[in-house]
Amino acid sequence: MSPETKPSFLINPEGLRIDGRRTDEIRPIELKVGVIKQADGSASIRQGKTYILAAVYGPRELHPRHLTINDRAYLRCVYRMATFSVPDRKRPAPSRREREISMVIANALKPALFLEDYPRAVVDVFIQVIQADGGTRCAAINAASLALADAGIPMKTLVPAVAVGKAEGKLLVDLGDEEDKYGGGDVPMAMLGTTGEITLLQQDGSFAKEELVEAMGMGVTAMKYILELQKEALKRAYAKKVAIEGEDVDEYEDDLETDLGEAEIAGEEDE
Amino acid sequence: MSPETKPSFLINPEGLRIDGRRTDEIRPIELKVGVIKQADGSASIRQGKTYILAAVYGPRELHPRHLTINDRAYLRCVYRMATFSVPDRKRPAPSRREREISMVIANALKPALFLEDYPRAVVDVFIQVIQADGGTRCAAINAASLALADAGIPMKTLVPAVAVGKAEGKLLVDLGDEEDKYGGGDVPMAMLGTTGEITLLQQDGSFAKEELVEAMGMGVTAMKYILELQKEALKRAYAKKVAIEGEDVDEYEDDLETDLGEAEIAGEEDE
Amino acid sequence: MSPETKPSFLINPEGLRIDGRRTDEIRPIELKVGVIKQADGSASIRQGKTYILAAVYGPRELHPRHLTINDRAYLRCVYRMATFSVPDRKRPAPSRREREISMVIANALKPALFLEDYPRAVVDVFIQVIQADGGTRCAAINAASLALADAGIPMKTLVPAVAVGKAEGKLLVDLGDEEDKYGGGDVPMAMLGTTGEITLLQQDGSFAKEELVEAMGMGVTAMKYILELQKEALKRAYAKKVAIEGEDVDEYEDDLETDLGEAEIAGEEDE
Amino acid sequence: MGDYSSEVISNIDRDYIAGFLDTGKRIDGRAFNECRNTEIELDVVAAKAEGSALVRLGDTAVIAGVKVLLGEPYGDSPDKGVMMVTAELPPLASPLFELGPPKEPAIELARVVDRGVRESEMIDTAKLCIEPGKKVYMVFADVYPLDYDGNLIDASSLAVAAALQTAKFDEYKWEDGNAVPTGKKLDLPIQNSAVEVTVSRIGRHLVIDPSLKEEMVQDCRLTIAVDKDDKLRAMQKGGGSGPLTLDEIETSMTMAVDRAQDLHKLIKETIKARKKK
Amino acid sequence: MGDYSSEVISNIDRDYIAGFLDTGKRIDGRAFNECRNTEIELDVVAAKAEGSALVRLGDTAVIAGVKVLLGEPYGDSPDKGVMMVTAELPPLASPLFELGPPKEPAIELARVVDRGVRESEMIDTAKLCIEPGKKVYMVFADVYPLDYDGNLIDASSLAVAAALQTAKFDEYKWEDGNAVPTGKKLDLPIQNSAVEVTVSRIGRHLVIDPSLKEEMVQDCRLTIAVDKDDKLRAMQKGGGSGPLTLDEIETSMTMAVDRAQDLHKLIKETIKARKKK
Amino acid sequence: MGDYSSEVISNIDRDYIAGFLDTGKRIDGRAFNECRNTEIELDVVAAKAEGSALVRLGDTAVIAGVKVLLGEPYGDSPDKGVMMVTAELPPLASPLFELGPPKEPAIELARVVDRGVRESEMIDTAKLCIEPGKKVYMVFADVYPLDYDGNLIDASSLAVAAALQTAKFDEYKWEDGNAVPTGKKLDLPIQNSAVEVTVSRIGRHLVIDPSLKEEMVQDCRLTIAVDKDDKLRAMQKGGGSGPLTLDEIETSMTMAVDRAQDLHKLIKETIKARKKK
Repeated sequence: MSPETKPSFLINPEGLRIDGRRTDEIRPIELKVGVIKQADGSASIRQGKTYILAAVYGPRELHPRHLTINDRAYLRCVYRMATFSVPDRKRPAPSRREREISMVIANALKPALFLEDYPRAVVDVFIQVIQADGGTRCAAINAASLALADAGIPMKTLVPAVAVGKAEGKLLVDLGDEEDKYGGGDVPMAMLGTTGEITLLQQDGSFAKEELVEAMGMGVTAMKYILELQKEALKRAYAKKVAIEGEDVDEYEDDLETDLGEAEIAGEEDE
Repeated sequence: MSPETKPSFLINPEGLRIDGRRTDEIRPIELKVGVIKQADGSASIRQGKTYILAAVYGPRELHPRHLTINDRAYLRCVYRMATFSVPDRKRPAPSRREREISMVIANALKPALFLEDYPRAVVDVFIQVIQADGGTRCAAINAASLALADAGIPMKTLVPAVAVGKAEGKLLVDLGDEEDKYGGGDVPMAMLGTTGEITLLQQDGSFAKEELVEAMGMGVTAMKYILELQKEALKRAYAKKVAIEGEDVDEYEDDLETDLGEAEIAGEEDE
Repeated sequence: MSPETKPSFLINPEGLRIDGRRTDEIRPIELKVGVIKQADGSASIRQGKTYILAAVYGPRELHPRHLTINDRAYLRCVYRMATFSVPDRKRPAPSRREREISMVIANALKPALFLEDYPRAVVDVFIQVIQADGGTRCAAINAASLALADAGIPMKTLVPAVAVGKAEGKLLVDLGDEEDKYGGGDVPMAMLGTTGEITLLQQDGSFAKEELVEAMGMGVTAMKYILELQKEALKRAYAKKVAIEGEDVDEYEDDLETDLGEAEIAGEEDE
Repeated sequence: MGDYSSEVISNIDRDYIAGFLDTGKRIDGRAFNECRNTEIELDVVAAKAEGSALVRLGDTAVIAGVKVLLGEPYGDSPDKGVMMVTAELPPLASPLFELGPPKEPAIELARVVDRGVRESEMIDTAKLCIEPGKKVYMVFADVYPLDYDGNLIDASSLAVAAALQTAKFDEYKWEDGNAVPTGKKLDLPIQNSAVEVTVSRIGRHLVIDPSLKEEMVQDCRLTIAVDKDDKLRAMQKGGGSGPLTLDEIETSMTMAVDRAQDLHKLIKETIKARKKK
Repeated sequence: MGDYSSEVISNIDRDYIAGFLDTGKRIDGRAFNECRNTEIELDVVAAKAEGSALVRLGDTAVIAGVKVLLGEPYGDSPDKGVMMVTAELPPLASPLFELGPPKEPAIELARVVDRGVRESEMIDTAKLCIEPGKKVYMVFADVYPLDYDGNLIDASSLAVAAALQTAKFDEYKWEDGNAVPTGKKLDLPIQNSAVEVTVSRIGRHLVIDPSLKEEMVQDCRLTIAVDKDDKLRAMQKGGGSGPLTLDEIETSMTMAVDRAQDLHKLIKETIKARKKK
Repeated sequence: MGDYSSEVISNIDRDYIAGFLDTGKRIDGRAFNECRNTEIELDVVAAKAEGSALVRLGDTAVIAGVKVLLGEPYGDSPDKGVMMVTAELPPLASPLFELGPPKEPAIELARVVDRGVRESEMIDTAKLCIEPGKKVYMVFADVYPLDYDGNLIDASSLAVAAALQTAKFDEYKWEDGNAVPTGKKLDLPIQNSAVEVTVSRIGRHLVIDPSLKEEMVQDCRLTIAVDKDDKLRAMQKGGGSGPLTLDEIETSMTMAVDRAQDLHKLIKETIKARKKK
């Protein structure tokens, strides 16, 4: 609840950002898979000071029943912020912002899933923001994507996400909290890892059309990098599991490639 | 949100009211039928500055199911005021006042309908007050009655409604906003067009018994007049429809009479 | 809404309490059975200035259905305080405190009942605090227990309850309002009349272990006395009923003993 | 409140009760214009509520409690106190009442009783102001039915009137921007009294003070608030959608005015008896 | 809002509409970049709202009303007024809308329209301060769809822009710790204008201003808020989870900028015509 | 919290676990009075929360975050700050938790943990006053279970104690009718510490720190808050309706006091280790 103050600059004379990053540099990202024992799948992400957990439950029976969809599973995403995750205490009841973000996250993830494999079921993606320091909806997608994979939900691809934006006339990748608040625009994006198609796109601030197109291009580059981080995190988790079970790690890696490859093909047929 | 001021008089020395009306004169009423394309039936009313829309949906399947009535349709009336329809901004959630008015409107309309024709179904009457300037529950009934007819719901009769009241010792018909607020009593009424029986009756203020009986008499006279306006509005709407379809207008008029006639008979058997 | 003031002492130099009681003395208790005609069973209690009504409905069909338990009846307890029962006006919506107390009361009563006799049904215990002057959850249990018996719900035993506590270093039985507020601890308890086992136990304040054990012992003594009051109240009620119906009172008394005896045996098998 | 009929009462019951009325009798033996035994017990929540009353109307029992709080005035009446009636229909009082937030029948009960108090100007809210625009007394009269055998409105209206007219509350004065207690107790500024009387239409018969069974088969009810001077202060047609003729309305008014005189007398005597104690 | 498709539209409808588009036609005969007839009616709630506008977009009709209240500023911006857009989806306007508290589609509608107003800095909230930290103007623009035949966002955004830009409200000044009315009327401090334009993707086709039937079969929509200087002020991908290529996004932007110029002109002319009256 | 049993656990599981206990063993190999591995991680929300701690109790994980806000004191304690514990049971943490507003188990968790803090007078709320009657510090300790393998109360109580005892917040002072920040950071006025210890009764066996499987078959649990001086500060019998004998209660108390000493030590050492960093 400290009184906040606007920083005197967001880009310093050397062209570096308030936390020392280059304009096209993302924050350090730490991804962990399998962090919640009770969940069918789970992952955590620390992206700068943003800290988020995602848990997946399902496919399982859906309550209340009237939400059931006959020809596929219902993907229910719930994005919630802890009361203490923001400077002022957030009220415990879900805000309209949280409900909107839950919806756009569901839309961002859906095209990556074979929901038609589980008609009438629900796949629950629960996201808890523990500390919010900018880019939470994108970080949430990065983690949720891993949690879905960890839960063994059939996927066409992973879904990386990042927010691009602008401050003091410069286009920036992976906005931090101050850049979001005091900068000139925020463009959260997510894409299908395989095809690069955009599944989340929002914007605020002020951009000329060309400028926004350029920013989205920077976002795609960053998301490709994040996709690699996601794959590595999955491999680490699997390696650990497999090591415990005494099997060969490389085999899994092949399987993953194969699986995602198949997914792609299926995905194209499907779209 | 202008600070309101009480007018210095409600009846001027010539016996005319604040908007120039005689004590027994209703405000200009404009009724339109078929104003909402998506609805099964609809109507709008402008009564003075009061402006209200009514839409009817159904008979249709009722959710939630436990509200189902086995031997007739459930008439669900929902009266809601737009936040901007009143001097102060109304809170968006339904108020206790809105819920009570919804209930009395349903009671006012029910005796005019053959709800037993549609067991287990619902007939929805949705009323939106766009601008509230006195007499909204009566104006709403005037419009809802037309919307029900427009939706083709079998009716025994139309239901006209009006508020009578008192100011500075004089009995008044069709109270305006200031007359309601600063006057000495408000008596909203509705009646069955065919039998003149009263289906809505509320009162506030202070009346001797005889005075109230006299006021109600004035109300009945006004409602008879409003009934004619309702019939004309229906005819206009039908004429338009028929004209478009290239048929004869007069035929409908006959049909309407016949229908309402039959309804009356059925109604009497039924009561 | 009078501004409250802390009394200058809770135990006077003679060792008597603010209302003149000895430390181990309970307040005057008036128990009445059959006070709500519409209920299947009911009772009222006046314990000092605390005044509470309890009504029992059921066993009956349970709505909503998803709460149904397959192998026994659902015991639904609802403890509510009237808005005017406390110094400040209580908000009408159920508070978290009321919901917690409802839960602990259900737990306190359940072991006394043969809920397995009525699978899939509900037994409703509705408790209304009319005036709260300390010890309401215990008084509520005292009354609810009688209301259950009055409703003819099969019971293993009655459930007496009392709060013990501490003020100015002395252990006290049946705390009044000021003793609860300004004293040094409050320990509400309930027990099975037959076995003396504890079914409700909460505590606040500060107690050494030994002290708390001693206090609980005093509570058990008081509850044994309250149990007798409960039995008498039941007999009085039955006598009245029977007198009206022209039968012999003593017979019932035998029946009661027998019933409770059987219940005990069954209870032991069951626990 | 007459809104439960379809769930519970069959057409047979309806025909039975209506047929009885055709022969000039009510099922509990009362005359059409005869009310059930009516009792007021004052100060049933004496230790916590500023005023309280328990009313019994036959087997119907209702308790009303009055709380007087400090609060800010409404923006459009900065120099007036606030008076409000609320009601619940606690499931304790009837198998017909349900758990959960107040539904339409509870809202109607509260609003109709409130209207009787408000429109009769029973309380002079101008005298409930401590400091204009800053602090006023807020008077809450909260109604809890305890046993529901019909005609909650009349029982509640009577309980609220009795509780308000016997309430005592702490006086506050305005000092240095704060409301501080003076240590004195005040009566509410009572300037009128109104009671509500309900008449049911069953078939073409009008009966006063309907019992639960009568409510369940009624076509509608008309409730009329009558003040000390026989003035009508509020009306509410409810309890079903059956229509009323103007004649039926006029007859109901006459029945209500007669009954109200008895009730005003009962309040007066009950308060007088209490003072003697 | 494109979230109702599964309930209502079969695959046959989807194939039919998409097949039509493959041949270069829309089911109502429009070109892919052609909008429906667009009308603004001002001052439809002249007697009670500070500003109001009814927008018709084909058979879609939306009303927006502006209320200006006094309130306290937020703690983190003590010298700024408050601007907020809310929306309901009243069941009056469509068989697809349900009773009850606002659900996700209503929340998204409000938030997307709000974002267009907020991010374009249409209103200079710094000029809505009466006394820093104490009292500011609070501007509510509340949206009520009246007839829903698709593309509520664009209709609502236009109605809100028109209502805000024509609102008049009472001036208050700060005197002795109170806000007092000066008797003067003020315009809102308008410093920009933005309108939202929605493009639907159906199959691989992009169509502007989708009708209800098109929304029901769309893969997704992209809404873009464009200000007077052709700057993009807000975007929202929604209305389904179909992904978009970067090319499709760029094309949508171009369509939106073109359409926005027409809409800005329409607002301007509508306001000019009103002044003449 | 032991309230999920009927939904998930069959009688066979119950018999299996209880039978194991009869032979003196717990299913995870612990002794009856042996707790699971207990860890406290401090400052897990260092950038946003005034204090925070993550507690692991075996596979159970709970995070507690402390926020310190400014607010108005309650009317009945104008010179005291406010301290409140809240809890959710987020569906993220267990397949047994449901979406929606807090239900009884979440309410009980919050209230029982709150009672431990409050009744032990852990925080001296008299020192949380900035200006009597006007402005005080409001301390919220909010609990989020992250992984639920039983015994949330003990894990939550420990996390709250650790988070409160390490929180730092901005000092404010009262100047000209406003609270203004001094730029200084304060510790909370800690004057005691209490931790809660839960003992489950399964059959006639008492086991400490029940795992989820044990909770699911337990007859009831008894939670006891013990302060630094071995005083009992709060108790709660819950987690089922099985009754307890006085002997069982006394034994549980002894087990709790022993365990509490370890936990107090753990808190102390964790805080000491942090200071060194």
